[in-house]
Amino acid sequence: MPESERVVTNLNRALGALLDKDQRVYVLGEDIGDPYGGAFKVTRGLSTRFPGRVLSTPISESAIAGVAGGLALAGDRPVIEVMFGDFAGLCFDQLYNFAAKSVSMYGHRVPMPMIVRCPVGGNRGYGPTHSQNPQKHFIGIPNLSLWELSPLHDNAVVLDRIMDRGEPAILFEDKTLYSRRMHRDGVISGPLRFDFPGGDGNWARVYVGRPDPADYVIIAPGGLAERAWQAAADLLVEHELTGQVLVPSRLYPVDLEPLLPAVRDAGLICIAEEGVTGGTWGAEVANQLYGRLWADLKRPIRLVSSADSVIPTAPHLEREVLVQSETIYRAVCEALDA
Amino acid sequence: MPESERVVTNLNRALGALLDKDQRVYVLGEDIGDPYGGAFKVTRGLSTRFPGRVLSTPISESAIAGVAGGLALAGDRPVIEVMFGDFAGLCFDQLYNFAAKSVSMYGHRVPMPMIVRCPVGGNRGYGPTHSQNPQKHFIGIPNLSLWELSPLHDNAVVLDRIMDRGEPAILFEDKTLYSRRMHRDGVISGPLRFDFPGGDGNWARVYVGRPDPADYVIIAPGGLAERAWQAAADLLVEHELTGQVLVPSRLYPVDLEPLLPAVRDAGLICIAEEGVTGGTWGAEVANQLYGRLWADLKRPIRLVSSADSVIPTAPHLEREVLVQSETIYRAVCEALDA
Amino acid sequence: MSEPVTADLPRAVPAARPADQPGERTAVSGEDLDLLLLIRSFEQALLDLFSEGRLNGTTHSCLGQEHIPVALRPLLGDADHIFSNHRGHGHYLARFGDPAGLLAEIMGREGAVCNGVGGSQHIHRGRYLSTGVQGESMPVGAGVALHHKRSGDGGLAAVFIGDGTFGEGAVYEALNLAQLWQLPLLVVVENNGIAQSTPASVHTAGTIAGRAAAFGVTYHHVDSVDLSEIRSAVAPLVRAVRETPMPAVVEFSTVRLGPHSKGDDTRDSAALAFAQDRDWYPRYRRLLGDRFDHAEGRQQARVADTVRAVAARPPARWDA
Amino acid sequence: MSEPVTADLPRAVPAARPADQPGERTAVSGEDLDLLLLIRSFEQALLDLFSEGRLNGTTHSCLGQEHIPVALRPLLGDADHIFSNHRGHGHYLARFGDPAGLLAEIMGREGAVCNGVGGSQHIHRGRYLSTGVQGESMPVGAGVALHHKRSGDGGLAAVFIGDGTFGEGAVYEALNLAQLWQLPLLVVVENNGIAQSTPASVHTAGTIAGRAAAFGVTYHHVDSVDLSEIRSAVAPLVRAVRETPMPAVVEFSTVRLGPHSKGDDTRDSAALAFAQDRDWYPRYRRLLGDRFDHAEGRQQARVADTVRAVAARPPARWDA
Ligand SMILES: Cc1ncc(C[n+]2csc(CCOP(=O)(O)OP(=O)(O)O)c2C)c(N)n1
Ligand SMILES: Cc1ncc(C[n+]2csc(CCOP(=O)(O)OP(=O)(O)O)c2C)c(N)n1
Ligand SMILES: [Mg+2]
Ligand SMILES: [Mg+2]
Repeated sequence: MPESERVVTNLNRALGALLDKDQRVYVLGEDIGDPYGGAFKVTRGLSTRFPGRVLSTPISESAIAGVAGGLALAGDRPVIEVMFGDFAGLCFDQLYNFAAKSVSMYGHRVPMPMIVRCPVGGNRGYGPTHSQNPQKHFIGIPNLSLWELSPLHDNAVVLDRIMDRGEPAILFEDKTLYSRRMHRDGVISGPLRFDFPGGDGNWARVYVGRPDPADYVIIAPGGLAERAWQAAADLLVEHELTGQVLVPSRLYPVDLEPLLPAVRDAGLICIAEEGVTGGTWGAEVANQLYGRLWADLKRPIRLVSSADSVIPTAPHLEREVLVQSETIYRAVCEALDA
Repeated sequence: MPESERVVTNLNRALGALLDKDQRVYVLGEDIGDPYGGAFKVTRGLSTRFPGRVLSTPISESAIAGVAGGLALAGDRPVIEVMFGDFAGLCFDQLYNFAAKSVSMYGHRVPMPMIVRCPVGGNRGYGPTHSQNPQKHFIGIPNLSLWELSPLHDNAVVLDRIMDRGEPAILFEDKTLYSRRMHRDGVISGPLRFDFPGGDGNWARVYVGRPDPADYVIIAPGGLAERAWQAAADLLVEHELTGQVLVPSRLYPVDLEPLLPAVRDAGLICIAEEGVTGGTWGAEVANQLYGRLWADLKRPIRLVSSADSVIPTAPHLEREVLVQSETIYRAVCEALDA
Repeated sequence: MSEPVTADLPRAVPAARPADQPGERTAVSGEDLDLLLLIRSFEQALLDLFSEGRLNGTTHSCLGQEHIPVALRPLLGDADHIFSNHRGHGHYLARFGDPAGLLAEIMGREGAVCNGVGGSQHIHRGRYLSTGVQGESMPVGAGVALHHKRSGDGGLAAVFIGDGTFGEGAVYEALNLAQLWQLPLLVVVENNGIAQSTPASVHTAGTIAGRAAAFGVTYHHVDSVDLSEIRSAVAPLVRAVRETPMPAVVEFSTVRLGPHSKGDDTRDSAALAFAQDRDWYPRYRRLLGDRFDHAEGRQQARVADTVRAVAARPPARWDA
Repeated sequence: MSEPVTADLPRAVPAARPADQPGERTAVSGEDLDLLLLIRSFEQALLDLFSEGRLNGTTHSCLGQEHIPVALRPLLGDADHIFSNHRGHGHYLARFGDPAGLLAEIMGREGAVCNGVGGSQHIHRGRYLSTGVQGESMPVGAGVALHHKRSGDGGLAAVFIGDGTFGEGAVYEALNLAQLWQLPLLVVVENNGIAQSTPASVHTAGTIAGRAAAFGVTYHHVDSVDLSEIRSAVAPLVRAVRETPMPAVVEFSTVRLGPHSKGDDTRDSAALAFAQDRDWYPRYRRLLGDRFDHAEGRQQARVADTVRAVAARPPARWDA
């Protein structure tokens, strides 16, 4: 089997396909034009192939988001890149009070298809203002959906799905994923397998050997998925605990339905994310699960997140703060008294 | 007993006292100077009493927050007003990446005492961009604490407490509270009483007659407190259910300890807030409670929040979207099968 | 709308600010006069409704600024997008001439243009949009202008903003982009010298003209309240915005006659007298005499009818 | 630091841009020369460390811009606050002359000025602060300047920003406030004509001078790399900023010799040649001859020693 493409290539190809098939699509952002092709090279080649629709902008996150809102309002389908998701706060107002709100605040539906791409996450030594996971700050804004890049979900499908909602969306992209390989045909490596239990392909399920029955399930967004399945592999080897890792493409609104059969019988539900503690995505998911599964839950849902801390630059300090594979491993062990 | 002062007066007096006793205190914001005294008159008289330290600014939320950060860095203690908390997104970056982060991202503690006052909330017909509760979007930022105005907590104490942390803080102020009266001496009205169980005065407890035992407890921030205790009064009259309403001054970090005795034995914990649904403060509090009280909980914690919706302008539509006293009442009835 | 009536006006007695005299150079059409007075009557009726306790929430009247959207009306076509702000009733009425739809929106009644959800400051209809957060519309307008430029449809995005809104960083980000990308963005600055309670001298260093120059954006200043004069001065610019395409800033010196929203005017009597002195209304009235009074009577009656009719309607319904 | 050595230099051969020739008018002190070459050597050593895989994360070298903080150094005192940015090593070294503390920070070793938490672009020491989000420091600097103004201590806030950072709205909000409130804010613009990969012509409409003029802010342009010439031109302005007080913008035309961060330079050879042609280094070298080479040798040795010493240290410790 030839090696599968890198995540960055898959995303680049998906953006190209979107631009290619739909003249209404724009891609805007700082330094995204050729030959530079963006800080993380996600847009490489696109400005050459689609001149006039792939535009490098000044350093103006608020205006970039506003321009996207204007394009969407006028019937176009913009994608913007916020170079580091840490800077999404600079366009918080445009997303919160304009783009999302316009969908419904005028008493009739105003379609606002647009995607805000945010490279996020740490483990690259970029320091406190270039390593964060701001996902949680955007939860619960009516008409704003949140998505996360994953090595299991084909981006061509994901981008189409987002655009077709006709509402603004943020796609969070863990920077460490770009250089990883996409996984195909249900195989990750060794005995690690995955499938898509829900039918609509939103939730990927990773397991060792066969999926059920599971001593525990780990719910983890794309950026943390690999760390989660490493933990799962270690839990099997060291403690003979079998588990599943459930990886959503869409973070919010949370789509629990396809998950319920898998999680209902698990001895433990653990929700892991790289964002720092407090008001996390996991807290939202957990609450919904408590409501739905109260009678079946064996123990409290275990949340795993990074420390309540800034993210230091020095790698040895950064590692301590951020969720690693071992953090998840330890959390599961602790909760299951293993 | 003479009528107690209005909440707006109490807050105004507290700001005046802060300015008076500490030369390092500034108050900055749009239209806060006399004779206008701010959109909600909270700062009335202060620019006259403290010229040079109470300053009306241009319409520049980001710069106002940045200036506050600079003052704090230089040893001052600024208070800023964001005219409508809905606009806090415009200074999200300054709070998230500068003010809060500076406390710890330089490897040594940098004191950054500053307060961001945000009038919030609906029920005034101001429409979708002037009625929101953005509290939840600021949860889980290291070194940023969140507080809420309440008719039970004296603001002179609250402001001192915040400033003395030496870290940035946001004080959310439900606009409907300004014209309400402060409650004193443990009395609200009729048989409604309150006390401060925790010792440090952070949590107020409202009850009818005597506090225990409680069929349910409602945890609700200041803006919703009155609606919560109205619900409690109705629940007693209509269903003979006794309950407590627990009102925190500080929303985040959540301080559960003083709460635990009261909530452990309750038949139901209900957490109510006016913010729209999804990623709420209640979800954060509930998760912590699930972890602490797993063995004692009789049923899932009930979250009450406003609908997943923009907040309409017309009063009859706005009422439908926002949490009202009856919303809380119905939620408790439903959860207790009353 | 009432029938357009056009008549020549006698030239005014030369005055200290001759450019400010309406009708000097040209006639005032009946349509224009009706529209001016419709807006004025509408805003006055709103303030009355508020003081009678019949409106809730908030509203911002454009009293004193009515001539700006009326003057621009024939220069903006259906293909153009208009971005209004909190002080937007005049902008809406000049575009749609629909006092009932707007009043129903403000009163939350059936027939509301946005089903009562948006209210006074959040209106969307076709290519017209207003919102309540200052400065937000500037980059949004730039985005719409980018759409027009690429489609080559000759349309533009017109964004109305006040002087105080130049406090917002978004305004500058958008000016920079619009000039860099040569977007058909027409920024209409309604400089009434005040923002809520804050005089321009306290909120703006330098000038609006300087702001435009900083980005190399073409700028024009309008001091006149004479519709024809304004139109002939501004028309070539609007054409250039469309055809080049390119952005432009047109600044109107104007006045806010009423409170910022309701009952919150803290200006002293000198400031109010200054504003009243620059109002278009007495000048038009003086020059047009009976024709003015008749037109005003018609519009006041129209608005009164609208208020009665709308107030009798059931509440707006919204299926979220 | 090595001992200051001052010597008169021969006047340079008149050139196309005579103002660009260092040392023409005055001498270059040994202290200045050492500092210039310390910064250059430090940055080169960092790029070497990166290419050897001995540094992780990211860094932005100030190669080509070293003379700016060196020129400003005697004009800024201990009471002044300095706000640096991502490209801040020169600013730090000019203020503190502490390559070991900075390198330890970048390498995450013991003795790191911020315990390894901040890294290259987040440094705080006394009244010096840098952070990695463009534009943020402008309003923060205005706040600090407000503190200085009220305290009457004669201090100022100096904020270093690049040309590309004029894309951020916060810059304009701060300029407006600083001028309105007459704050002692010195904005030092290091205009190297590029932002990451984007040339100034693609990111900035109009000019920096125009930006200052828009707000009525005093502006001065510096094209020279001659330290004395820069100092005599800028000193009166800095004095005015302190004493009036008032804000000012000083724009340095400069060049970025190296990549934006590491290995990410996509400029063509003409653009690189243009940058090299404007570098202070060959000119100083030509004029100062042996003295230059000796000084450079000393600084390179000093940096090499620092690298060796710091690399041998244990990891930085942080008690969060
Ligand atoms: C971002 C933001 N900040 C503050 C406000 C509150 N506000 C509404 S109108 C206004 C004054 C606007 O002044 P100007 O732009 O001059 O317009 P004018 O009211 O004079 O027409 C303010 C501060 C707002 N709506 N949006
Ligand atoms: C708000 C924000 N947006 C984007 C970036 C990423 N970034 C870092 S440096 C830089 C270019 C800055 O250009 P300029 O201001 O000219 O400074 P220079 O790098 O040329 O010194 C960019 C886009 C950032 N750090 N902050
Ligand atoms: Mg104004
Ligand atoms: Mg630059």
